[in-house]
Amino acid sequence: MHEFLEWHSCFFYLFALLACGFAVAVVWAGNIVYMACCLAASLAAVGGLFFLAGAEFLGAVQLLLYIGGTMVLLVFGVMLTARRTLNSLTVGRRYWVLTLFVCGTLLGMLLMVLPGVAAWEELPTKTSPVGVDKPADLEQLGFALLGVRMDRTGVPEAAQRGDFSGYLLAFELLSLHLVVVLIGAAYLARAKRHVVRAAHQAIAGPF
Amino acid sequence: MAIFGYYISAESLTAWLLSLIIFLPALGALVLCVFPIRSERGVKWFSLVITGIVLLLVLWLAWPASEGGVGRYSLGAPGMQNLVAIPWIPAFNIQYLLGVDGVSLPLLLLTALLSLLAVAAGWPISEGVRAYHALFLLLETGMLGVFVALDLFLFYVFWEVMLLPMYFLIGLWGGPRREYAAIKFFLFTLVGSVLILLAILLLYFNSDVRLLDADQLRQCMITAPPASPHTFNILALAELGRLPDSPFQETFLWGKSVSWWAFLLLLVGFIIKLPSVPLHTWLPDAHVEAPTPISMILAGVLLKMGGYGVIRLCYPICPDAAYELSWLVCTLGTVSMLYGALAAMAQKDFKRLVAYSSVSHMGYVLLGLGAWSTTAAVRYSSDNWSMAMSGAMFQMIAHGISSAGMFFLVGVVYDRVHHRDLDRFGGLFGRMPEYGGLSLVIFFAALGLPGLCGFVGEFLVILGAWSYSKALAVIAATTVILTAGYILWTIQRVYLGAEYKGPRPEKLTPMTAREIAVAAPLALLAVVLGVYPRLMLDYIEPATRQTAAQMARWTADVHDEIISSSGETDEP
Amino acid sequence: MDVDLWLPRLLALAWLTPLASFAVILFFGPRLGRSGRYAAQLATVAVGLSCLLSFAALGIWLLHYPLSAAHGAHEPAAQRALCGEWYLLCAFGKLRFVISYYIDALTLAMFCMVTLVALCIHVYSWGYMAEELQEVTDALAPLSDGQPLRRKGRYCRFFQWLSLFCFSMLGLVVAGNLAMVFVFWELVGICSYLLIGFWYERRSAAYAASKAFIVNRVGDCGMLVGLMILLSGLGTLSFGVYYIRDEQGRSVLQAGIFSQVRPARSDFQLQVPDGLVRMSAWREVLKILGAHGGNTAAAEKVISEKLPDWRKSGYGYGLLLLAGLGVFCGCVGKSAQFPLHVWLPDAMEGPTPVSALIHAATMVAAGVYLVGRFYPAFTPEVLLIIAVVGCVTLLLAGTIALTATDIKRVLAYSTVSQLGFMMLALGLGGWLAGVFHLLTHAFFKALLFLCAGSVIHACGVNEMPCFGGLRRKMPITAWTMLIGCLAITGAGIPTLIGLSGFYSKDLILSQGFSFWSANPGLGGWFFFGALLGACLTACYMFRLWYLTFSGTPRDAHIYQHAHESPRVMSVPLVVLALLAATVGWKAPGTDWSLRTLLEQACPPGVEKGLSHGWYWPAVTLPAEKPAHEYYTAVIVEWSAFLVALIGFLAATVIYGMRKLDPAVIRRYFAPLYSLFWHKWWFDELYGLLFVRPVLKLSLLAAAIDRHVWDRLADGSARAVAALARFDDYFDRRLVDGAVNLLARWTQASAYRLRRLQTGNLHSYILWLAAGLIGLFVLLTLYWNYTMAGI
Amino acid sequence: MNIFASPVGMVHYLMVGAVLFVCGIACMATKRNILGVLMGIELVLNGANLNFVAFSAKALVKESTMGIGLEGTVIALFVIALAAAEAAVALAIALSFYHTHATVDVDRGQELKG
Repeated sequence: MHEFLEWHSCFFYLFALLACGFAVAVVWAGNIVYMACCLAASLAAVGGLFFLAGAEFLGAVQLLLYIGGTMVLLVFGVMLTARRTLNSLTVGRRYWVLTLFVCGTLLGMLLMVLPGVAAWEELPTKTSPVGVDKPADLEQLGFALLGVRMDRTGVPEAAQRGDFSGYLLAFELLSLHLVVVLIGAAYLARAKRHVVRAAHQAIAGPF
Repeated sequence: MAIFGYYISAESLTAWLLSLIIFLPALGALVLCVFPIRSERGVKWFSLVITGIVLLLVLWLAWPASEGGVGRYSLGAPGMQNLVAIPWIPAFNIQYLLGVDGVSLPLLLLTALLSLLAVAAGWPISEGVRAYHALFLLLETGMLGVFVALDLFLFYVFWEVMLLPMYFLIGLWGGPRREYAAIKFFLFTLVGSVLILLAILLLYFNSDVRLLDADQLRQCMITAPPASPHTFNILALAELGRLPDSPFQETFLWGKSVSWWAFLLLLVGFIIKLPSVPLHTWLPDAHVEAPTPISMILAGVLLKMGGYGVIRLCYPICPDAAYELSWLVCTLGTVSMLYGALAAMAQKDFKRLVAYSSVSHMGYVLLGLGAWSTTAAVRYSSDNWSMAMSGAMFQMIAHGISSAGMFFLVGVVYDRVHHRDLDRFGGLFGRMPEYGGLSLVIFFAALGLPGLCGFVGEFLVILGAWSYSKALAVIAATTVILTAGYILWTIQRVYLGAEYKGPRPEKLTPMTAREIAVAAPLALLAVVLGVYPRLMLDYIEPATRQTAAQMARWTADVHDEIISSSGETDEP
Repeated sequence: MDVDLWLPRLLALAWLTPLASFAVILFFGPRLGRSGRYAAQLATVAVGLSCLLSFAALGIWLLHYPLSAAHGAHEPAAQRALCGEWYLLCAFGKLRFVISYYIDALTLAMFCMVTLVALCIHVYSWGYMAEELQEVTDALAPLSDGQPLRRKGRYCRFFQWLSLFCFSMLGLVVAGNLAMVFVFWELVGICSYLLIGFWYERRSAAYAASKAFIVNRVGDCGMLVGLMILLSGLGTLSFGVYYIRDEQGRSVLQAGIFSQVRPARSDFQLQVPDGLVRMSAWREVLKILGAHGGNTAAAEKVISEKLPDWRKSGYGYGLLLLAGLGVFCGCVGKSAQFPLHVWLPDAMEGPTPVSALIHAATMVAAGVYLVGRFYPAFTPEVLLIIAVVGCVTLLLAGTIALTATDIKRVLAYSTVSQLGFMMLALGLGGWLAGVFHLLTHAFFKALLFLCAGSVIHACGVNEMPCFGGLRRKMPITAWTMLIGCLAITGAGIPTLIGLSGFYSKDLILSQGFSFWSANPGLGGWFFFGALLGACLTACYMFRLWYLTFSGTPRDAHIYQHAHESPRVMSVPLVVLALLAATVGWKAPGTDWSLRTLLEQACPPGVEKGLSHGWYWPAVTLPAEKPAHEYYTAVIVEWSAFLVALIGFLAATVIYGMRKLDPAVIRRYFAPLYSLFWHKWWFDELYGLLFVRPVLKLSLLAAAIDRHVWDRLADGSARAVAALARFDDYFDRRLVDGAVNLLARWTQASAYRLRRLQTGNLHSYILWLAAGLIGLFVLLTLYWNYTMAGI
Repeated sequence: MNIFASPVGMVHYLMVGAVLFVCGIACMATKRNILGVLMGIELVLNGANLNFVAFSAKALVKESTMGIGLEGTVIALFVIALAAAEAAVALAIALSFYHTHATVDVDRGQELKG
């Protein structure tokens, strides 16, 4: 049965359908809570696609971070700012039309362009089944973050370029950035009632 | 680094000496600006000491050394001495080139002396003392530098350095119409220096040191192979100008050669400074409005720079143009003599009269420098011309002494009675005997009385001018009468007579010790130079003789073609 | 003893002693005794010392060159004159300016005369200037409030200037080259300026001083021209020839003027020097040079061959003539000859001893001295001009002296007239006559002035109408002055003996006579002019004497206060009277006399008469020898005696015996009288011709300066300012305008663009997407980055 | 033909990424709720990430060109991390916006309007 069913493709279409569908749903949904749920589903599907593309680690990170981190944050936000009136805020019809037109054009163009690139057209001779050489991937990723490029060791021109540098600096900067962000977020998120009142008056002023 | 490397070399003494002489006053000015000396007396004494040291240094330099000891001037040697050559801006072959010869050394002495006396004369100046003395010292640096700079660029720099302080000194410490006078002085002089700059560039871009052979280059202190063939080196330019196929002889504009234009530009620039008719009108105003010590410097030193420029630049560098235009130079000189004397006779203002007498006296300088008589008709004997040239140089020194003295004497009486109206003086002999005596000596020196310094210059110039142009010489001789006329008339109106007819007669107190200390040296010098002219001529004569001899040789070698081609066009 | 060595030293000492006393008095004058009274003694001692030295020098000279009656020396001039230089002032190649000496008998005679007269006058001045010792009240210098001026005395200053003058005069006499002559020429001029202006508080004195100096300068200007010609033509200004050491120490011959103008090889006949010939023939020279191209050596050879031809064809003679005229021009100014005689009478404003010393005896005679000294270099034309000038002068001055009333002015005009006599003599070829008269005149004219001085000292005024009958009050003065008058008149017994003037004047007249006989016709005018001058001289001199001393006092007040001068003044009078009487005499027993002494100095070539001139070859200047033959002497001396007698008698009749009333004569000759009285209107004429035009010219020059050159300068400045203003306008309107326009446009477009900034997030995002599309389109269509399919 | 039998290639992944991207943009453009906008951003990031992963996947590129290899993965990783940070910050901003304006309507925040 192998000759008439390609599992990779099957799962790909499945996940792609889920991702795109939920994404459209996110756009379509009026209520913020639905949106959050659809988004979560869509991201999860994308994670699946990662797995299919052979980036298991990323897929895992996707699931953990997005579904387990970012989404939670968003839901928190939703809950903190939850009000009836605010849940379904959307633009007027004009904007909808405009948006659909623009985004449609963009999408159409992208979809029209993508198949045309010769470099991407021909398929790889052998499509690796799920879970091929994943340890190498993970290992390489780790070393790369620590500053060594395992994958480059074999490449001659890289050898003569001496281009084995990895991402240690970026990694450190990123971690630092995260810390700063957390602090900043905590700072910004503090409640400031008096400012609110002031702001209310400031805004109420013109009306 | 190069400079340092130079100064630890053998001739360090000479190198230091000239530079020290030039820059000591500037240093003093800097000190005055930086360190606030509280008391005005302190400032005055400071600049007095500085100028005094400069005078001593110049005297030490000028003191004839037995065997031309290092840093000392060896008499009788015609060429440049104490040469200092340091590459300054090698890209344009600009050198820091200093040197003195018989032409510049006496003027150097004069400058140093008059600066000292002018500081003493400026004692009563009471407002802005620090600024005044700082500017004055800067001015002295400029003046000294002009006389020793042998690189046209350096020369021009000093020329301008000299110009600005003068402007401020007249414009800030001057009389009632000082702004007008200062602006006028500044504009005239600026026009002159612009012309000079044009000429300098013209010469620079037409010069080509590759035409000179090795030892000529060595004499011109061009040691390193230059980056470009152009040069600012005055000595090199003079050598180039005398070459049979001089690069300055090619046509430049309107069928006239480079040297013709350069000569004309330089000449106009310098006769503005000299000043010569018709470019003299800045002088009376500047003199009348300037404070006394500045008038002294202006008449005593600044006017000399015109003559110095002519003898140092115009004639050596552009001989053929000089030969062609010597009629112009001499005519200008004679006209200035006559015109200045006449104008002086008509003045009512004491200081204006002295100013016009300066115009008249500097006319002798121009005539003497221009009297190119080393022609074929006299077997190319340069005696007459070197006599006239030496006379002109001596006249510069003599006029520096007498005119500075006259301006100071005018200032003395002006400080007392605050007017300069010649018709409201009289009887000063009776009231101020010492003043009268000193005035007599100095005015007679200006009159050209034998035994006083004024005579020698005029006599030599007039005698030398004859063999160049008989008519001009005769006119010059008649000027002697006019000079006697206006000077004696002035003495008659100011000093003789029964009584003083002007305001504030009670203020006419005898001269103070300071005033005598300023005037007496000038009077003494007037006498000494009059009875012992060799004191200066021993310096001047070798240099002028060399210049005249070189020009004579040039006339013989280069100009003979002109003679043999068209025989008539020789004698002016 | 070595005369070449000692004479210069002695004379140098004699020359410099007065300078020393000048310096001492200048610096310590007022401190010499109370109000500087010892300055007088100092100056006198100095001049006395130099007098002794001069006579010592004369003695040495006479020992070395004993006098011979034989007239004219046949040895060349170089041996009868000591030349050499003391001190080098400056040198330019071959041109040397030196303090040098030219000593011959004339020099020595002048030295002795000057110092002797100066000595007498110094002594005289002790008394005359005595009032300068204390506070002086000068009535002639009134203040504005009418009060007479009161001032401190200037006793020592007077003697200081006198010493300076003696120094300058002696320097002028001993000078060995023209440049030095010029120098001391000017110096005596300034001394005369200072001494004329001694009472400078008096307006007239100050004016006269300036006038004297300026008029002298007019002459000196001409002299300067002469110097130029000689220096550039001959290359030297030295009179004589002598050896000098050049830079290498070799002794080379210093060329002299005389040896070039009258070379010994041409028997001292006048010939134009090569330098002058070459100078005036420069066109030929250039032709030759042009022909030889650059080869100057060959050209020089040709030129030196052609020089004699050029000389024959007259090249350079004009220059020599001009040079002579120039030098004579200086002499005209200095010794107040005809065109420039106007200054001398005014110079009488000075103290009388000054008038005696400077303006009678020595300085004004310097012009004559220079003519005598420079004699060999004068061409006959110049000498004739000199004669004419002298003749005109002596008549002119004589006529004016007839009418003058100021005693000193009369003497001044007589001086001018006598100087005219000397010039006339020199111009007619009578070298000896002129110089001889110069020396004798010095004594009696000094005497006359000193007598006049003592009269003025006694009476306090100069006007002769105020005098009269003073003979009784001041006999010594009167009689000494009478001697002076006789001397100047040339009184004596013809062919036998007379006072000093007798000898010299007769020499002059006989020279005139022999000139007449050499050039019959017009030549006579000089002789008769001289005779008329002699007549006038006698007339005005005795007029003066009568008006002053004889008759009855015309001003009783003055007469009462008049008194004989003190001993210190009268002794010099007596001494000078003796000299005036005897100086012309032979030394008893020998034939030594001043005249023979001077004959020794007679320039060679002159005694044989002068060669014919180039322009007026018809005129011959006779030698002096025929002038001294007996028959001429008889004729001339008797005629001179007669004319002098006529003049004397006229004066006696009119002023002595009062037989004729001067007023009547005056009315009779009214126009002539006013002409003489106004000095022929020379001052007015010169004022009109020269002074006023020059002042106008000077005003014109000043006006040109103020209204033309200044206007030009200011105008150009203003033009530049206007240009700047226009540029400013241009700047504002166009350049700034353009910039502002751009700015305004930018602002406007910015306002328009601002609308995009809606703050509406959605529109931003839509724009973003649209931009993305645009980017795609751009890439695809225009960047040729062909995406497949499109 | 049977799409399930033919292997999927790079283009398919890219297409999915494009769809996600456009959906994110549309979401941002149409939502007035600030959190909605944030979600749109998340979608856009995921679209981009998907592309990165696709490019770095060995299975999807031919051997000749190794694609962008490991970089894709790493950048995607960074993007995820940054997205988390961004989310945190944005949330904080949203909250403070809410505090000050008492709403989460982005159209009410128009202080920067020109």
